[in-house]
Amino acid sequence: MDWQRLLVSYLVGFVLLNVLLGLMAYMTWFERRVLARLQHRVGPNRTGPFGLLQPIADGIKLLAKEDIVPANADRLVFLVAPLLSFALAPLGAAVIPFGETLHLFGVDVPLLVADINVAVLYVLALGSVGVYGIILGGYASGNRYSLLGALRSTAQVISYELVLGLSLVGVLILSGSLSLQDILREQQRTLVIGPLTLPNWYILSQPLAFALFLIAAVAETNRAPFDLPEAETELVAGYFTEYSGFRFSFYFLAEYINMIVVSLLAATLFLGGIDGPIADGVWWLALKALFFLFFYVWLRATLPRFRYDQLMGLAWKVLLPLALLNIALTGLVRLWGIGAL
Amino acid sequence: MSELSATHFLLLSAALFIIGMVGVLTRRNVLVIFMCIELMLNAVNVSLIGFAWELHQLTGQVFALFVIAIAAAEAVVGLGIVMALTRRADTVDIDELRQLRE
Amino acid sequence: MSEPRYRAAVSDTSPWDTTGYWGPTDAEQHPAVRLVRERFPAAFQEVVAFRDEVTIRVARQALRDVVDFLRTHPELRYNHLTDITAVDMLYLRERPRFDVVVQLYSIPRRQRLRIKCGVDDGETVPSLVPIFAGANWLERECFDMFGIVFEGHPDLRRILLPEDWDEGHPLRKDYPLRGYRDYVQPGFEAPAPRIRGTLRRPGP
Amino acid sequence: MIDFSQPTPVILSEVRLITPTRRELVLNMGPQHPSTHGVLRVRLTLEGETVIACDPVIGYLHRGVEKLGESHRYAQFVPWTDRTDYVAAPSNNLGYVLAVEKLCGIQAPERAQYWRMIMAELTRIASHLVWLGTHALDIGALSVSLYTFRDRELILDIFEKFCGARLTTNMMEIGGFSREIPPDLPEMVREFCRYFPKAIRQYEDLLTENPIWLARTKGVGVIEPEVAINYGLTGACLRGSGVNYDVRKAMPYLLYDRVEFEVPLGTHGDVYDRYLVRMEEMRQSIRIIEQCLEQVPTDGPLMAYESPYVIPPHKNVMTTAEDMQRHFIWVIKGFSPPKGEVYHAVEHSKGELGYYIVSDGSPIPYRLRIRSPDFVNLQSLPYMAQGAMLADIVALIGTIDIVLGSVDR
Amino acid sequence: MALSVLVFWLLALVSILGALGVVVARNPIHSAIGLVLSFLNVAAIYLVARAEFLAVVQVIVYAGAVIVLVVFVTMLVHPDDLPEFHGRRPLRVATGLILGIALLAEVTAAILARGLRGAPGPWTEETVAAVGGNTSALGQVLYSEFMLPIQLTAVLLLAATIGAIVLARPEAVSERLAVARRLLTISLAHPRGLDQPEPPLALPAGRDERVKPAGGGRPIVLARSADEFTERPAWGEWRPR
Repeated sequence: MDWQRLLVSYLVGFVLLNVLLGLMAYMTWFERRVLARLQHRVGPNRTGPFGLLQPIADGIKLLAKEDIVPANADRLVFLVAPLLSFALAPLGAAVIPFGETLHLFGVDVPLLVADINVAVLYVLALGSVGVYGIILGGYASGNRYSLLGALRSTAQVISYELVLGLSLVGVLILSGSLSLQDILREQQRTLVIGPLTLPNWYILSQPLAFALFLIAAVAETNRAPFDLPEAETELVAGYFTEYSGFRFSFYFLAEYINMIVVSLLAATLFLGGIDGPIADGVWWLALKALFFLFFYVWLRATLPRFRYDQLMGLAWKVLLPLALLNIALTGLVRLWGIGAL
Repeated sequence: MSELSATHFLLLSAALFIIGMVGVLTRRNVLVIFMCIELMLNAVNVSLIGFAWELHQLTGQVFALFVIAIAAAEAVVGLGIVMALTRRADTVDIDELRQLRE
Repeated sequence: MSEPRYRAAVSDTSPWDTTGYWGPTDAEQHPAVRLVRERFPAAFQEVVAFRDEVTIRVARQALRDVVDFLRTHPELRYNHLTDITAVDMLYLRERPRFDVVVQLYSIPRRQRLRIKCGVDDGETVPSLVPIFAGANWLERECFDMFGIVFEGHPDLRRILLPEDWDEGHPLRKDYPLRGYRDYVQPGFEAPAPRIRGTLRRPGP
Repeated sequence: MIDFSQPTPVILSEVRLITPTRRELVLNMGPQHPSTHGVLRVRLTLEGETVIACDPVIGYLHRGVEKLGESHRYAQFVPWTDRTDYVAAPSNNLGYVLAVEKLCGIQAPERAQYWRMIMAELTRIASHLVWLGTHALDIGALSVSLYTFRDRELILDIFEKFCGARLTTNMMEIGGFSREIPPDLPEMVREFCRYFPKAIRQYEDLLTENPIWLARTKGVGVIEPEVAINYGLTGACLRGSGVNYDVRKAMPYLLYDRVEFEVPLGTHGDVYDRYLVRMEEMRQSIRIIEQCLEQVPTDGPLMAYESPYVIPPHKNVMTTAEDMQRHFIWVIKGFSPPKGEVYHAVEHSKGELGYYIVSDGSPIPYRLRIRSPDFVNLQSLPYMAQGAMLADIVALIGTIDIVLGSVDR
Repeated sequence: MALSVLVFWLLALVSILGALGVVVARNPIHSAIGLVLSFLNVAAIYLVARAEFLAVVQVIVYAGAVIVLVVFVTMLVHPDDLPEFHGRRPLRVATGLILGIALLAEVTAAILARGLRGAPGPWTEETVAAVGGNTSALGQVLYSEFMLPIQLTAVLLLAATIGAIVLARPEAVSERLAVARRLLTISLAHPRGLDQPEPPLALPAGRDERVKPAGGGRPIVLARSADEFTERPAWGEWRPR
């Protein structure tokens, strides 16, 4: 029976989760070092060589901090909300193919936790349910300002999720299937146009969708120019103001896991995940994801912050029409393609 | 009852529907009533999917899709009315809002 | 030997007297003085010229009209209110006790002028807020520091000191430098009760 | 033609709206708030996202500097001046010292005046760098503040070499400078003038053409020229609206008439224009410093020793009895300037900083009033904030460039 | 195939508990959480019935948007603003419960004694897999037999969005602001106090001041002498000669 396959995918999932948590910890270190270098300073270098033990130090510090629950907070919801957003974040990585199926000890191990054929929609669904972490966190902290902060952040996440979804439709039209495995296989074909042979990565055939996806992804994870919750905490009270100690770090780390998952997704969808010029493999995926992560930090170092109405205006008035336009164009090209063949 | 068949789905759908109906009848807060209506619509979906599964037909799923679309539209307009009501109505008492009937 | 000792007479004619930034130093030829004396003969009291500065002293009630006149007259156009302060003349003269000093500047003509008016302790001064929006906080500070009430001010309350400051006005000469008592915020009189923290203190 | 006949109003800070609807949200920002530049509290009444009324509450850093002025000798008060606007201390010293010199009718020798101008212009650049750093940080650009504070260090090193202190410099004395100028200081300042234009280009690359920066600053906090004049604004807030009033040009003190420089004026009076005006002011200051360095005589007296109000030269105090006695009286009793009142203004980096001194002939000033520029400029915040977005309040506070030390005095 | 039945009953049980939570919870937010729980389990049940597309759409549309909307409204609206549909009448609550239980008994009896079975249709598991999964199968069916219903739903959704926008449009903030500003300004001569702000002074571009294009499409005017621009500020649209 398929108990064995179930066990294998559980093991792969377990390994993936631990790798992801490790990556998340060292993503904080990576960001602080790169941000420092961009700002003409050194960044953490006291704890261990090049400050490599900094994430562990932060973790312990946050563990030791007192975990305050405000008086008129809705206790149960207050405690559960950060867990919700923290738990949902790594699930997105379950659908990303990390490599061809290996044959270990006579068992073929697919380097992919779950090959469901609605993978892209699954990622979108996770995004839309992840909103509850924010909105319940804001509601449960009891004070009116963090509630308003939560509503504004949720409105931002929902409108950019729409743009994210629509920008992916272009890719889906070309690849014909929702499963990331097929999309990857589609991108591994080589395209011969005149003299140069190009890998059929979707960034080449879908540049607009790639740009839209990137912007929406940055906004979805509340990062860089769209980091309204962080500005909210300065101005009024963001949704996680009342949180402290390790509960606060759930939100904080969920943001980093979201960043990693979205970078992996972008690498797989647009840059042909494990497909590389010489030898295909998970290192290509890591390299591309690293580029996206650097892009996140680079944005944070340079760009100032959007205002709330500009941010929403950008989503509904600029990105959404562009996404619809992209879908129409890709549809036409696809039809013309089939029609012509 | 060992084999999974449409009756399972129907039983679940019935249970959800009844709970939704009771909620609509007994609760006072208009938003909870709203949620109960969503619950009843969802119960309908479950039965549609049950039949679609048993009879290997896709029409059930298509209708479920339409039900979801309509439920979303209805939620949007319903909540719009609630927002408009709360702002314009100076008093909260429902009786005054009955002028529509007279 | 030591450097030659510098021994110069105290020169009252210093380079400061001829800058011309306040208009002609001779009080009679100064356009503002001449026009104000014609326009407000009753209110006009005296003119003082020191270094290159010209100060006109007017009656208390006419302050707002004089400043409005100086602002709107095409030949004068003192349109920039630089400062409103007050001086407690307790030790320098008997009556009236305070001097409200209005500092004006004409941006087109690049010239300054100072208007003063004497105010006694209980009297009110016509506020300049309807003429200059910039006078709002300046007058609130004068009220806060000296207790001079500006009649017609839209929102006269303390600006620098806390609202519930009940010990009079600090910049008055009879207010002691250290104040009457240390200001303790209401509600924090008693020291905070010691709460046993949840963290167990290390044993003795 | 500017319409001066019409008075301009005040925006009342207390809110009395017609319909006390529940949806207004009264919000307290500060006093301990990362982007209110010290202890400023702003009481905002919000309608959703739009600000209906804004009432800045100040006084948290009020130390009664003017009351202290009335119980210290003239020379003892100088350290107090650099603690009012702790970001641009030498300019404060300069303002006070010039006012006292005007009262006593003395003038510093030419070499001292040139060095005072150089120090004043360096302070202007340092203060603008602090402004740029915090202003950009409030709007979200994290890195700019790191670069501006790195360049400000160079200026602080110059101050340290000149007077031993980086922030509370206390360098100006009545009559000039009592200590000799360090020999390698001119070279250090020249080196800074060569380096700084390249640094300004770095900030401009980051901000001036940045579309998000434009979106956050263009059309925000617009002040029409008549309103700016009527609020009594000075400095970049006034010049941002296009009105040409710079104390260095309008009433040249020290030797500003021998130096050739231009006054930048904005054309739309919004946050972006004030940003451009201040960036241009930094460049003009570099020009002034370079011209001063060329024109400054390399030797000559630094102190107006001939005047009785000034501390006698140290060598003479040690050698001649008469100067020692004069030094003793100067230190213990203090010099007593003539009776009278004096107002002298200086173009501080925040605006027109004026000192109004009433003297009754005694060695202690009878009344010492500091006209601080940001106290008056801050009054325009409610005017600008009305109708603005909540996130803009931070930009508006940044564009007025306030330091609470000089607002609260 | 006992596994799928076991899984089905587990999910069904949790979704019924969630539904009960919706009805019983005092705080509307808690009932919203119960609703989300119930919907997620129903989505899982769709997966058991191999309707993946439906499951994901249910999660995105229902759990992700509709309930978030409901939670939005519950938070934005003051509880005592909400119109209540019927007062505290225990009689009504009792009748609702009894009616519910009676109906439940009837319906379960009808379901169990279900006689007629429809004719099995063409879409067995194999044909669905051949076409390429549930989504593409649905796609083909949708866009072949159900073209008209799709257009209808599209029009309906459009109408719903327009309706929502019109309903939820807040009272124009600008009107409230103009009223507030007019009331608060003491003397009415203030240009912003009046309704129509005066147009900026158009400046002759003929002056020869050095106009330095400073960036962002905006020039900085450099006044050389102290007397320029004191009479007329460098204001308004300024095009260098």
